[in-house]
Parts: sequence; C-alpha cells; structure tokens
Amino acid sequence: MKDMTEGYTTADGRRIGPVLMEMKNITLRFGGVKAITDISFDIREGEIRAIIGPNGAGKSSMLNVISGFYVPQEGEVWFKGYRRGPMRPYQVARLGISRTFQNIALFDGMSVLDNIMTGRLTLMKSGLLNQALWWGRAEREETEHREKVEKIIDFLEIQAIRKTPVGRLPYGLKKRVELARALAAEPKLLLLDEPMAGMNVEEKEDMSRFILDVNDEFGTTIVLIEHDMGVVMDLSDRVVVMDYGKKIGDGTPDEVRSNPDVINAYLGVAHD
Amino acid sequence: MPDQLLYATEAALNGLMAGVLYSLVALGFVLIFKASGIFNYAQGVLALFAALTLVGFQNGQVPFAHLINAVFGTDLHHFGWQLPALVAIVLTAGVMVALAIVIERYVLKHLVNQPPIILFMATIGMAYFLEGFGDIMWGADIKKLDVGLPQGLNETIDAVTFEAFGYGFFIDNLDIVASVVAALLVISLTLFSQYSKQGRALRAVADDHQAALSVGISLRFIWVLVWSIAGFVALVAGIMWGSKSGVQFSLSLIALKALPVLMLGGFTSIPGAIVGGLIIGMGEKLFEFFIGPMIGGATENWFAYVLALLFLVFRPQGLFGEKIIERV
Amino acid sequence: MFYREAGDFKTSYADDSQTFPIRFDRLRYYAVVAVAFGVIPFVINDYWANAVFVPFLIYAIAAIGLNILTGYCGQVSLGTGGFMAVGAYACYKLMTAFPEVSILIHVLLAGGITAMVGVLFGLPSLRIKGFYLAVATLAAQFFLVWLFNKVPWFYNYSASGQISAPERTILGHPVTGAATTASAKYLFCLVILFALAWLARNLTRGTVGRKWMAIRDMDIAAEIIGVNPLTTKLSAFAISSFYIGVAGALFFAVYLGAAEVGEAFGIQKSFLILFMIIIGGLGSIFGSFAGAAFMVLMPVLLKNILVGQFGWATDLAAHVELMIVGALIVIFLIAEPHGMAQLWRLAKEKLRLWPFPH
Amino acid sequence: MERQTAAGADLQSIPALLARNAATWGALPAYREKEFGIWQSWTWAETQAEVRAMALGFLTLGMERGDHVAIIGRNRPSLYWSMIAAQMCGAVPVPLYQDAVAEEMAYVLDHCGARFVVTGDQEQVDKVLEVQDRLPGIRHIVYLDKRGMRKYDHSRMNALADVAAEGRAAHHRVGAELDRRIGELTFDHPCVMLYTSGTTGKPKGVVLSNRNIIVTSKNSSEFDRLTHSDEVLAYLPMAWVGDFIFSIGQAMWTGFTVNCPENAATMMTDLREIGPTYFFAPPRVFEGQLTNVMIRMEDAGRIKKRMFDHFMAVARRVGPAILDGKPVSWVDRLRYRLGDIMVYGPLKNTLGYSRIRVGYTAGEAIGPEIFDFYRALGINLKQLYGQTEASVFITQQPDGEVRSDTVGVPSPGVEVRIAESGEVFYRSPGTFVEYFKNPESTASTKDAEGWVATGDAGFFEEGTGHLRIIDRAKDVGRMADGRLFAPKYVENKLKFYPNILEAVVFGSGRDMCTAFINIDLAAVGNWAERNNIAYASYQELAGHPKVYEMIQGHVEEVNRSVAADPMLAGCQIHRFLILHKELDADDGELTRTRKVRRNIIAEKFADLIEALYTGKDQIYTETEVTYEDGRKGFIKATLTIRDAAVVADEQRMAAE
Repeated sequence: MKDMTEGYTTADGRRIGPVLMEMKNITLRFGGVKAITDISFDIREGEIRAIIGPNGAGKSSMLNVISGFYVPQEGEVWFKGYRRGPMRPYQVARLGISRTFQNIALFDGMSVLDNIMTGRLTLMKSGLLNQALWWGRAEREETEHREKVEKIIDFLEIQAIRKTPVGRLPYGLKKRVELARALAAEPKLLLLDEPMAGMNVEEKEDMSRFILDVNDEFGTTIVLIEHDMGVVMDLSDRVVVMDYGKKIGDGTPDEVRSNPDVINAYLGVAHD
Repeated sequence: MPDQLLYATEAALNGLMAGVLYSLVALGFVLIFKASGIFNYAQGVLALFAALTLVGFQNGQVPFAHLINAVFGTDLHHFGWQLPALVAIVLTAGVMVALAIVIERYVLKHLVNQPPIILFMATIGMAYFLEGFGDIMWGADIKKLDVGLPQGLNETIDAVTFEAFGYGFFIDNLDIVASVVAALLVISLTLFSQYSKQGRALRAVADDHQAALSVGISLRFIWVLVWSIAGFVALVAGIMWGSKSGVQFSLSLIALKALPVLMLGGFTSIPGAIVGGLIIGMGEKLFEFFIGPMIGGATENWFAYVLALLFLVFRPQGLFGEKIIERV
Repeated sequence: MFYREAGDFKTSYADDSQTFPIRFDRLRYYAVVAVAFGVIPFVINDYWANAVFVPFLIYAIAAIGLNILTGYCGQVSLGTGGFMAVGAYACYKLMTAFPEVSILIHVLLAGGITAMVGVLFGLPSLRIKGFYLAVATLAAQFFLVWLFNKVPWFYNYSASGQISAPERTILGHPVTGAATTASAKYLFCLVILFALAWLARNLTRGTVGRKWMAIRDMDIAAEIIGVNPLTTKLSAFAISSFYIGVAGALFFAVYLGAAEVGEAFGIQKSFLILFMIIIGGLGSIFGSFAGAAFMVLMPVLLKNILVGQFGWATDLAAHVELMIVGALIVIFLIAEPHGMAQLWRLAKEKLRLWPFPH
Repeated sequence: MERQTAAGADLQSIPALLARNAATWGALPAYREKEFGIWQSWTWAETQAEVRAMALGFLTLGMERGDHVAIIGRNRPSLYWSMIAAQMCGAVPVPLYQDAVAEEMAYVLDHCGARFVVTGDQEQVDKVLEVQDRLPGIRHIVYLDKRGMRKYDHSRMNALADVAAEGRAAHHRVGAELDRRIGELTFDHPCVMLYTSGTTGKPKGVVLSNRNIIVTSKNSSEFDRLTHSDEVLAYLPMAWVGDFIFSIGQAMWTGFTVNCPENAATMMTDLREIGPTYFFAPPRVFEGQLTNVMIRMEDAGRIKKRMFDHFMAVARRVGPAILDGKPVSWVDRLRYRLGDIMVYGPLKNTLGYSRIRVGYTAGEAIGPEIFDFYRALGINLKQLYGQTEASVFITQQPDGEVRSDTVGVPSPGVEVRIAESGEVFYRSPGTFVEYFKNPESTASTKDAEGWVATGDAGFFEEGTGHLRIIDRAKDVGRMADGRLFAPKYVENKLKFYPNILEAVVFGSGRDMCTAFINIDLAAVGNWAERNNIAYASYQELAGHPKVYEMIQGHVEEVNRSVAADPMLAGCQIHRFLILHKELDADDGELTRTRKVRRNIIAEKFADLIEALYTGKDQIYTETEVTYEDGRKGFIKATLTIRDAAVVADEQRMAAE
C-alpha cells in the first residue's frame, strides 16, 4: 500500500483528490521498436489530465497501456494504491476504467440504446438461465440499467436518436454515443482518445462542454489525448507532453506552455 | 522391426506424393487469397468441373444433353467423335478462363470490400452452383478419365527396392507423374509470381489494394488472372485425381483436403502451402499406418483437420503467416 | 399501410422493450401461434407432416441454434452436421439405455451433451477467428462423423451400423417409432420449437445477447469495455450446440426414425443449415424461421413442378435445385447480406410510413 | 349529475377540482410526460399528492395569500402542478413566455411584483438572475431541472423536488394552514394572471377568477362532450390562455389526460405516439404540415402518387360532407371507405391525428383549402373565436356546422352583440376581472354591464347565425355611400389563392373598391412553365395578358363570394391592376412582419390609384426601388388596368 499524498484545489474551486493512478517508468516495445521509453506520471482523483504530443509521440500507446490493452515490458502501473499486475483488458474495465477510441469503435449492428447498454455489461449480474426465462432478476435488471442509461442519454442530449442504428449516425453523434457508452460503465477513470478529432468548431464546443459537465456532475477523473492545443489548455488541469515516446514536459497548462522543450517540440508543429 | 519400418517408409513416400497434390490444390487457394482476400471454397468443385469438362470434350459429349432431352424429349448423347487429349485439355483450359471471367464479372465485382467471411460463404454458394451446373452440363454419372498418363505399379522401383530391402515398394506411376507435374507447376507458379510483370502486380495487389490501384494496376484484370490460374491448377489436379479414381462428386472433396493444408501453411504463403501439403500428406498416411488400425482406420477423413486445428491453437497465423499486431 | 400506431405509446420500459412493441405486429403474432397450435394439428396429414412441417420445425430449431453462434456471436461454424449427429446418437443411446425415462428428457439431455461437445470444439475460437475458425469447425464435422461410424458402441453394435428409434410415447401418444401419427410428430416438435425460440429471443434481447453482438461487431472494443471473450464465445457455442443437438435428436428420433450418420449428418447438412441462416437472415430469430421454411419448401416445390409437372428425371431436378440454391446464396450475399429478415423489415418500414415513400 | 350541483357549491377552485378528481378517478392517468424514453405517468391521486407536497413546500418558503408566482418554462407537469400549488397557498400563478428575453421578463416580473419564480431549467434561471438586481421583490427562485445548477448560490434558490421534499417533511407543521387556505378559495378569488403579448404598448396582465376559468371550462367541455378518457398534448406556450384552459381548466373539470412532449425536437414524434383525441393548433401549424405532406409525396413513385391524388380528390369532394353527416351517395361512400384504407387512415396515422375527436384552430384566418384538406381526411377540425379577456371562448363551431369562413355560434353562456360600428362585443361568465394595476384600460375595454369590446369587426350570417370576423375594427371603414369597407377581409380572400402573394384594396370614402395585386413569382412562374409562357422578368410575367386573365378569374370569384354577404357586397373589386414590382419591406411598403402599409402605398402609387378611379386602362409609371446593396433606382412600366365583373346588389335582392 503506497502512501497517498493529499490533493489540491483548482482555480475554479474544484477539489482535486489524491493520486488515483500512477505510471512508473513505463517502457513499451513492439518487436525492436520502442513506442514508449521510461515514462512516469500520476493521475489524481477528479482532475482532467491531458496527454499531448506530435503524431507518433506514443500518446495512444500510453492510453492503451493505461487501459491494459498493451502490457509494457518494463515499469509499473499503480491504481487506487495497488500495483496492477498484467491483466486482460476486460479485467481492467471491471476496475472502473473505461475509454473511447480514436477511430470510433461502436457496435454498428446495434441501436444507440443497445450500444450504451453494453457499457453497463460489467455491472450486470443476472445469470444465463435467468436471462433465458426473462424472469425476476433479468427483467428487473434490464429495467434498472435502462433507467441509468436513459439518464445518460438525457445528459448527452441524444434522445432523438435513441433507437437509431449507430451505423446511420453522423460522425459527431457517433463520438457522443461512444462517450455515452463509456459513461454508462460509471467509470472511476475515463480515457478519451482524441474526443474531438475531425469535429467542426461547434461540435468541439459541445464536446468540451460535455467533458467538463461529466467531470463536474459525476466527479469522474478524465485522461484525454487531444491535438487541438486550445481545447487541451482550456479543459485540462495538468498536461503530460510526449515526444518520440519520451516525456518532455508535465505540469499545468501554463507551465507546459512556457516549457522550452515543449515549445520547439510541439508548439512548433502545432502551428503548421 | 525392419518390416514395419519399410512399410512406414512406403506409406511415407505415398503420402509425400499425395501431399504434392494437396499442395497443388492449396496453391490455387493461396493465389486467390493473396490477390483478392477471398477464401475460395469452390476450388475443389473447380477441379471437378474441369475434369468433367475435359472428359466431356474428349468423348464428344453433347453439353446439357439431359436437360435438352428432358425439355424437348430428344435423345442426344454424343457427337460421336473423340478428341485427342491435348486438344481437349487446351479447350478445357479455355473454358476455365471463360469461367474465371464470368465469376469476376457476375460475382466478385459486386462483393468488393465485404468482410472475408461473407466472401467465403459466397464461394460456398458458387461451389453449389458449379456442382449443379457441371452435372447438368455433363451428367452426374461416374466417368473414367484417361489422358494417357502411365498407371499402375512402377516395376523399376519395385524391383530396385526389392533388391535393396527384400521388399518391393508399391508406388503407382500415376503418383510419380502427378508429383512431378505438381512440382513443376508449383515451381513455375512461384517463378511466375516472383519475376513476371503480372506476378509482381499480383503481389502488389496482395500487399495493398489501394496502393496497387493507385499505380494503375487493374484489380479486375488481376482477379481474372488469378481465377484463371486457379482454374488451370484445378484442371491439373482434376486430371491427376480423375485418372486415379474416376471423375465424380467425391473429387470436389479434395478441396476439403486442401483446407487444413492452408491452415497449417498459412493462407498467404506459397511455400507454406507446399510444406503444409507435404506434412499433411505424409502425416495422415503415417497416422493411418500406425494409429489407424487401433481405432478402426479411415482416419484420413479427419486427421488433417485435427492436426491443423491443434496446430492453429498454438500458432494462429499458421506456419509461415506473419504475426498480427492488434491496434485500436 | 395497415399500421395504426398513433396512441400506441409506452409507459414502461417493459412495454418499450417487448418483442413486438407495435400492436399490429403483436396481434399478427398471436394469430400465427393460434393457427400453429389450434388449426394445423387437426388438418395435418402424413404427406404434409413428413414433406414440410416436421422438417421445417426441426430445421428451424437448428437454424436458431446456428444463428445464435454465427448471426449473433459472429463465429461461423461448418460443424453443424456433426453436432446434430451428437444429438442424434446421444438421444439414441439414452432412449435405448433408459426406456422408462420420458423421451422429452432424453431430447433435452441430448442437447445438453451436444452443448458440452460444442464447448470443447469451441475452445479454439479464442485463438483463431473468421474463416480460420470456420475451417477449424470442419474438424468437428469430419471427426464426429467418423467417430459415430467407426465406434460400434454408439450404434449398439447393430449389424447395419444404423441407429433406429424405438417407439416412445408422451401422454400415451407415440411420438417416435412407426405408429406415430402426423399430428403427434408435428405437435411434439412444435412445442419444443416454440419453447426454444422463446428462450432464444430472451437470451438475444438481454445482457448475454449484447455480449454476443459486441463480440461479433468488434471483438477488441468489446473486450476493452469489459466483455470476457472466453466465457462469451463459449456460452454462444454451448447454447448454439444445445439447440443443434436437440434438432439432431428430433431429426433422428421423430423425423427419420432410422439414420446412418454419413448421409444423415454429413457436411451437406452443415451447409444446408448455414444457407438457411444466410438466406433467412443472420442475427434474427425470424430469419431462422424464414430460412428454414424456404430451404424446406423450395425443393418440395421444384420436385412437384419439375418432376411432377414436366416429368423430368429426379436427379436432373436435384441438379437444378443445387444451382438455384447456390445462385440464391450468392445473390443474397450480394444484394441483401441480412437476408429475408431484412427484406421483411424494409417492407414493414414502407408500410409504417405509407403513403409517404420515406 | 352530482357534478352539476357540485359545480355550484364546493367546486369553486382548481384545488377543489383536483381533490374531486383524485377522489373520483384516483387510479386514472392525469398527466404524462415523455422523459427518459417512455411516457412517465401520474394518476390523479399521485398528482394531488405531488401538488400538495409542493404547496406545503411553498408555505415553508413563506408564500403569502395574494403573492404572485411567476412560472417560466416549457410545458412540464411539474410546472402545471406548481401553478395549482401556488393557488392552494392563496397565491396567483403568472405563467411567462419562456422564449421572452430578459428585458421583457423583467417588465412582467416587476409589474406583477412576483415574489417567487418557478423556472424550468438553468437557462431560465440565468435570465432571471440577469435582471434580479432590478427586482428586489423576488424572494425565492425554484428550478425544476437540476442540470448545471450545482455551482449556483443557493441562499435564495432551491430545486422544486427539494421544496416538495421539505413540504412533505413539514406537513404536520403547515398542513393545517394549507387546508385553511384551500378552504378559503372561492369563485371570486383570482385563478391565474396572464399577460397578453403586447402588440400595442406594454403587455397587460389579465386577471382571471376561478369563476371565469371553471365555468368557461365546464361550458366548453360540455359543448364538445369532452370526457375523462380524452387525451391532449400540451405543447403551446404555458403563458397563453388557451394552454391554461386546455391543460388546467378543462383537464381539471373533465379529468382528461394532459401529455407533455419530451422537447421541441421530438414534438412531432410525441404527437404521433400519443395520438390526442382533443387537439388545438394555430393555422400555421396545419399549413406547415400540409406543405410537408405534399413535399414528401412528391418523392413517391408514380403509381402511388396517382393513387394518392385520386383519393385526395375523392376526399375533397365528399369527405367534409360525410364528416358533417350530410347525405352522400353510397358509391361515394364506398370510394371514401376505400380511400380511408389506402390513404386517409395511414396519413392521419403518420401525422398522429388518427384519434382526434375534436380539433380546433384559431388566431387568424385559415386558408379554405388547408382547412378542407383536414376536414376531408375525416378530422373533425373546427374554428373558434376568442381572446384572453374572455378566457378563450367567445364563439365556436358546433359539430356538423363547420365552415372555413365563419367562427361559429356564441359559446354556451356567452352573449354577443354587434355594435353600430360593426365591432363585436361579448359578455360571459368568462369575462376577465380586470387588467392588473391598470384601471383605465380596464374601463376602456369593459363597460359597466360587463360588455367587452373585442376590437374586431364582424357580423352574424343570416340563416346560419354564425359569426364572421371581417377585420380589426379600426381598419374597417365606410365607403362614400356609407357601406361597410373591409379591405383586409377582401385581401385575405384574394391571398388564399396561391397565385396571389399580396393584395391591397382601396375604397375608403370612395364609390367603389379597386385593388393592387402582387403575383406570387414561384406559383405563377411554375404555372407559366406548365403553360409554356416565356417570360424574362417579374415585370414581364406580371404584365402578361394570360396572367391577367387568370388573376381576373380569381378576382371575380372573390367578388361573387363577397357579394354573398349583403353587408360586404360593397367591397367587390370593380377594377384592379397587377403591380410591376413586389411590395417590399425595404421600400417601406410592408412592415417587417409583412403587413401592408396601406397609407404609404397609397401615396407612393398615387398615380396608379388615380388611374384606377379615372377609368384609364393603361398607365405609365416610374417607381423608386431599393436594391439588395442599398442602391436606389427607378423602374419604368406601363401597367394594364382591368375591369372585373361584379355582382350588382339589386340583382341579388331581386333574386331573393
């Protein structure tokens, strides 16, 4: 059991709790290629933590390590004060870590509602027989979870497309549905992989609002990867900057902005 | 006991030669798979169809005789001529090319970018269609196929081995011929795909459709090409198998034999197909020889599959297939 | 056009998520059930039972089973015939070993045994995907058929190597054996089908169903949101095999009466069932019914027309049938990969929007 | 029957009615709202419990008798309940338009001196906070939707749910007090205060008593035989008197179910799901839907389109007659039945009108073809005439006596008389008490005997006894020979023709009426193409003789229908011309809301008017126009003037 240093309070008066997750000297290789080299940082309860960096900096790989999809060759992942051993992704999900994907990964064969319902699979208990007979628990459970899901649908303002097959939805809405699915799991830690990639300005604004609302209403800890510097600086409490798989900066948006390494590594790129 | 060993060796040799044929059929699969990502279940039926057509041409059968007779109450059977084997073979090859074009135009073109499993099921559909079509065209009765390949016991080997071990290996000439032809075909195909212009185009397509298209390779041409080749391979296989055990439905089952070969060798690798074929050919014969008797024999039906299945569980991408890195 | 949905609103989630949310559909469904149970049994004769209804009912069960595995969970299997054989032989062994136990129990047990075998052959699905798996399932097909052929214990050492069903009764009415009446066969299969279809519907609409579909649509994403691929896929294999096993048991005990594994449960059977769900509609219970009906009725029709009317040779008709089936598969895969069920859905949408085009 | 007597004695307030309903129909649905994907429902018993809890909560917040409680938000059961809860406390609910900007809101809140504000969501709260510093009177803000409200300062703010919860907790403490206050309520206590959207000057607060609302609701409900099994969809602004009558008054009286849509976006689907049996919509809604239907049918296949057109023709011919129970040949009845299966039924279903038993439209004149379209489908769509001051109902159309050009007979309990000036006056139990804090306009609108001036001119049709509204009274003039001159009335009739965009009729103080016509470029252009008439410009098209013929046809038809009314026969159009330019707001000829500015046009085109009255049949003119870019320029044109056939009065007299 590692000690949990006390949290801090942000400018807009949000209480940031103690460390929720800590990455220690993570190194990830594909064959000979090093995707991540000896990176360490922590994520505190209730904060919005951004990971930024130029293309190919290893941001997504980092997210995949957090979500347990990749198992790093070196380094430790600590979650809620315990070291996380090698786990299958679905086990990680059950720890209360859910995510969205850079290129949308919804279940096209299902309706929006069903997609979001899948987000709650980890919370459903009723057994096979129970399901088959659609008796007692199964039916009750279905209703309870539907209620929860409907709250989220209401929260993300997607009532009108509730029953539409996700295949038919425009890009922006798909992203929103994916967020809804991730939220449905009532995660402790929410990972957003470029939530605003390929969105127009007002879609971005909506998404930003939702992200803040989520963090505000449910107190969810959020880690996001994003290219749009402006968005990142507005949203996040602390930022990790990566380049070529190494960490070159870590701190509040302002600190990062003034960090010389970051400036020539990233901001230079961002302006083209 | 030396005898046992000898029998085993004989079995192994026979298996090896059967294996070459497996490799041949498997090659047809690999080519098509590499070029179009289609897993062509109809390969076996192609062989059957080729063989039927060949026999039909040779004996101057009237195509669709049964159908015509049934509809018009006529009584057609033969034109009454016999074609020399070579001519018949050439004609048949032509038919196979035509078939390839038809398949491309009316099926494949409409199935681009479908998930592989759909394409796979489509080829099962095609297999059914072709089977019915072939039967209607040439009749379903078992036919004898003879293109003048030597058959029967090879005395030389028999004699030599008898000299050597005091036991004459029974090896069928046909098998020898078959394996030689197959080997030649395999080599020429490999060379073709390595060095010829079309061959390179073919591999380009296999690597990346978009890129291939962008450098001006006609996907449709490539598909017709590979299907023609597959047809030709099928024809050869058909001839071998046909001459061995007559032309009949069971011939189409050699496809089923080739499947485990592919799983073993990996769908995308030509050497894989060859090695896989040999392994399976030899393996099933030896298994039958050693284990068969204890469990009632006829293990060839499934041995190949179970072997491939077990193998896959430990190496999903097959012997020569490259490892898949999953991304999200 | 016939739909009148105004005022047909839902005040509870139970109503909203029921199988037939629209009143009109619900009524139609009740009507069908009423006819199936209340009318047909009294008018059915041997020809119709043996040529159409009984095979339809049994294939429908098998189709639902395969659809659960392939249509809902996305794992293509070509081993259906083999699994049906397991059901058949299990049922046969049970019937002969425990004559006093009710045939119904035997049929269900046969399903259970098949489920276990299914799980066994389902294990590789964790490592291998897509048609690799499809081909792998052929192993089950060939191995099982060979097994029942070669091991005399399975067919009680009978000289012919065949298995034949002794007479068994339910409530005094024979449902297997020579003395069975058409309506008894029909009802026995119908009751089982009805129950199993209902269970399948429940499974596919709830948690389990969503897990299956998640795996089908995007297995990686599914695992990352917390779906355990192992248990999910195996559950699909188990349940699917249970259905197929029951179908196999009925096919042998009620329909055939006597069977030889090679021709009754060969690879052709596997394809037949696969075609049923492709033509009927992957991932749809209704599709399973439609496909089964189609694949049962078409040959009967062709036979009646080609042989009956035109007096063609039977084998010629058979070849034509092969061509038609093959062509249909290709056409459906090209034009409507979701089969008749989807066509039905589209037609329904049109009717609901009537008179508007969209 | 017991209800009748009850009405007199103890049912003198909305809370009393609520209690009655909870007792009589306790288990039946009272309110429904589409939320979280299904129709959340509340029975009358539950409703009463909820309302009572809210009322108790309000008491704990210190709500006093006579306090004004502003209600701002979209139609939601809780907001309706909060109104009743306020009444229970002896306070007066004041529903506001939710789309009003902060400024307008500030005026109303200040004018009524609201002490409590009940809002729907964050957006409304923000508006109130924006102006709160100017409104010291506001004591407490209550909101319904908690979303995004956590960060606000809650010292004088509270969620409605929490208020109700406090109320439940405090029922021992304040329960007795609440019962006392409910007991005090009589027919003469104010029931609600509604602000009339001020077309002229600032909005006025119309005070309506329990008597006004309850008796009107009773009469109108009985007029249309509404029962507790009816369904309405509450989607019109809560601040509008109609919504208050339908969703509170009549709902409470008859005990029917009020359904609230999920939000504006899903309104149409929600309408379809519920399929109301009693429905009100302003003409523009019906008009919009009709166009929508026609557009969607354009994409239909040819056969289907033909089928549709055929059956719609049948419906137009016999539908209304069948609906009014007039005799129709059995062949036509058969045709209609068939059409009902093929078209009308499904169409009504997709629109959500299948179950409508009574439908009303009002507010402005509705185009006959629109009106008849819905009647033809078999929807019992009727017209009524009313205003806030009358608690809605002045006249309405009884079943079977429905026409597009009348507004029906006086509603039960309403007396109507036409003044010399032609202005319509009424007196009824629904007549409002007063304008809040505005005695002089009260006096100017309502005289000592309680007659209220509507400000509209109209007349009773002989024979049918139906009222027909001509125009705003102030716009109605006299002709030289003293006959009634009602330009709007005639203009509207003209404008019902799709080919005519605008029409301006002159004749005040003259011996005959003449008119300027503006053709509708879209419609006429379309017509021109179909009859392959080539044209290069609006001006050329407008001047085309064929177009003149067509328009003349319209004008003469209008004349005939106008002549049908002796009072208006004088308004027939003797001569007309088609203007060479479209009347345009940029040129000051129309208001921004596209109302014609008669006088400006009169002086601008003085030469044309002169020509109309001097019997010329050609006139050359130059007109200044403003182009999009603001430049000014002149267009020159020679306009034709046509004489239109008129029906001479004496002939009509003779004919009769």
